[in-house]
Amino acid sequence: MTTSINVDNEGFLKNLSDWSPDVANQIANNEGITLSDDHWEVITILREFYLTYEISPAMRIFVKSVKEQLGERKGNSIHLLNLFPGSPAKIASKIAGLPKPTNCL
Amino acid sequence: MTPNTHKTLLVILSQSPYSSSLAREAVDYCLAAAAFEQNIQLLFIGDAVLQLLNDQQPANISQKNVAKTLSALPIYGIGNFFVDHEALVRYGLSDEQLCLPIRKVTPRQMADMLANATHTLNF
Amino acid sequence: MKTLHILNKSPKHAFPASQCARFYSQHDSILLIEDAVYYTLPTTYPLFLAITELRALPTKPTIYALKEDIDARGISETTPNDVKLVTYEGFVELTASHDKSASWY
Amino acid sequence: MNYSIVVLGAPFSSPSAITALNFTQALLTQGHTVFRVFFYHEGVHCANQLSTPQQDEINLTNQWQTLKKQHNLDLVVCIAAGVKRGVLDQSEANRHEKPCSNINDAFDLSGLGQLVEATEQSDRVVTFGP
Repeated sequence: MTTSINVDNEGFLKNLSDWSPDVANQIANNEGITLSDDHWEVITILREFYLTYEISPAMRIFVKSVKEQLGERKGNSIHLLNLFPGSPAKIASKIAGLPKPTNCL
Repeated sequence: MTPNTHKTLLVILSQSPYSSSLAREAVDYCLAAAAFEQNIQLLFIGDAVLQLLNDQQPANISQKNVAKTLSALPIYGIGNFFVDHEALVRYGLSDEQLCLPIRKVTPRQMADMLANATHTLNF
Repeated sequence: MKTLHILNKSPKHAFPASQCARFYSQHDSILLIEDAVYYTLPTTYPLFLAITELRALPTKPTIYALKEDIDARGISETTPNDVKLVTYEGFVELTASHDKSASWY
Repeated sequence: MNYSIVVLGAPFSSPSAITALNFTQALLTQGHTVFRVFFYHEGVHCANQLSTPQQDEINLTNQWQTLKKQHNLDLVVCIAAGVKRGVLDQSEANRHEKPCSNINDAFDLSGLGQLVEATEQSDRVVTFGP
């Protein structure tokens, strides 16, 4: 589908303030993901993490945060990989409208 | 890289939160050290105690909130926070104004921490 | 464990010198480089030694200054007798003979 | 002994960028090894190959490059601190849709993990403050 959202060459939002649930759906579509409730509960956790700490969590901390809030069954890297195949922290952050990470670790 | 528990790294922070990007870059370093499971101690001295004030609202000076990111450090596994007691007194700060659980130390204790560290990085 | 304390800011900045003094343990040394070599001037050197924590030490601190920075600034004639001048070679030797270095700025 | 050097000062704003270079040269002359030189904070500007001082002024970027050729130094620029200040390699320039890159190829952009590793692996860590 064609999208009207303003993203960069890696699909990250150029202006973080553009984010809305609709925009998240479009970013997810670009990644070949259709957002379900399972996705949304993770996206909500990520956004809360970002609002609280103003950083995007590293993968290990991402898993830990999901585990603390949703329990063992969902707070593991397999579940997150299933939801956001490839690189869960990066792709989920992109859909959640978090800043593009530096190529850091 | 294998963590070496015999080495202790003392990170000494001395800058106020918004005078330059050093405060921010120091936190970034600590987050990276935590990711590699390094044994680090954080010591706030001088103006750096002002980084700990938990009511910072720097959006209108177009800065990111240093206290918010500092408060993520315990989740990353860093738990050794020390503060120069004299600096707290100098600025009249009390524990409930601070964003991290800290231990107050005297100059003698700070000198000992430095003496016992393997390396120190000052930011 | 011995620490080499490195100071690089001019006497107009009181903070780095006072911190260096507070963290000074017996057997440590202080090295003045860059604008901190202005501490060796006849008017500022007594002020440096008068920093409370240095004054309170049981033995006088060992103070070195980087010769290249002293010469560059035209203050080589007035270096106090108890300040030891070192070249970059000596700077390296000091870092090797102390267990660690701490830079105060 | 095995050293790592941390450079926090930028050319022309702080003498520490030059002090760090002189110190590193002296270290190598005396037979010590340098595990890594890490450029952080304003120190990342040392890697900007577009920096063009007059011919009778020191060109720190070139000097580091020469020292690297002689001693195979590992010169690492913090990627987050570098990119934010406009020190980019080609891959970061592409990634952030910038018209050009400017890092001297003697330097590598990498993460802060490289500084963590440097403190872990070195006998001595010497910081040159901003």
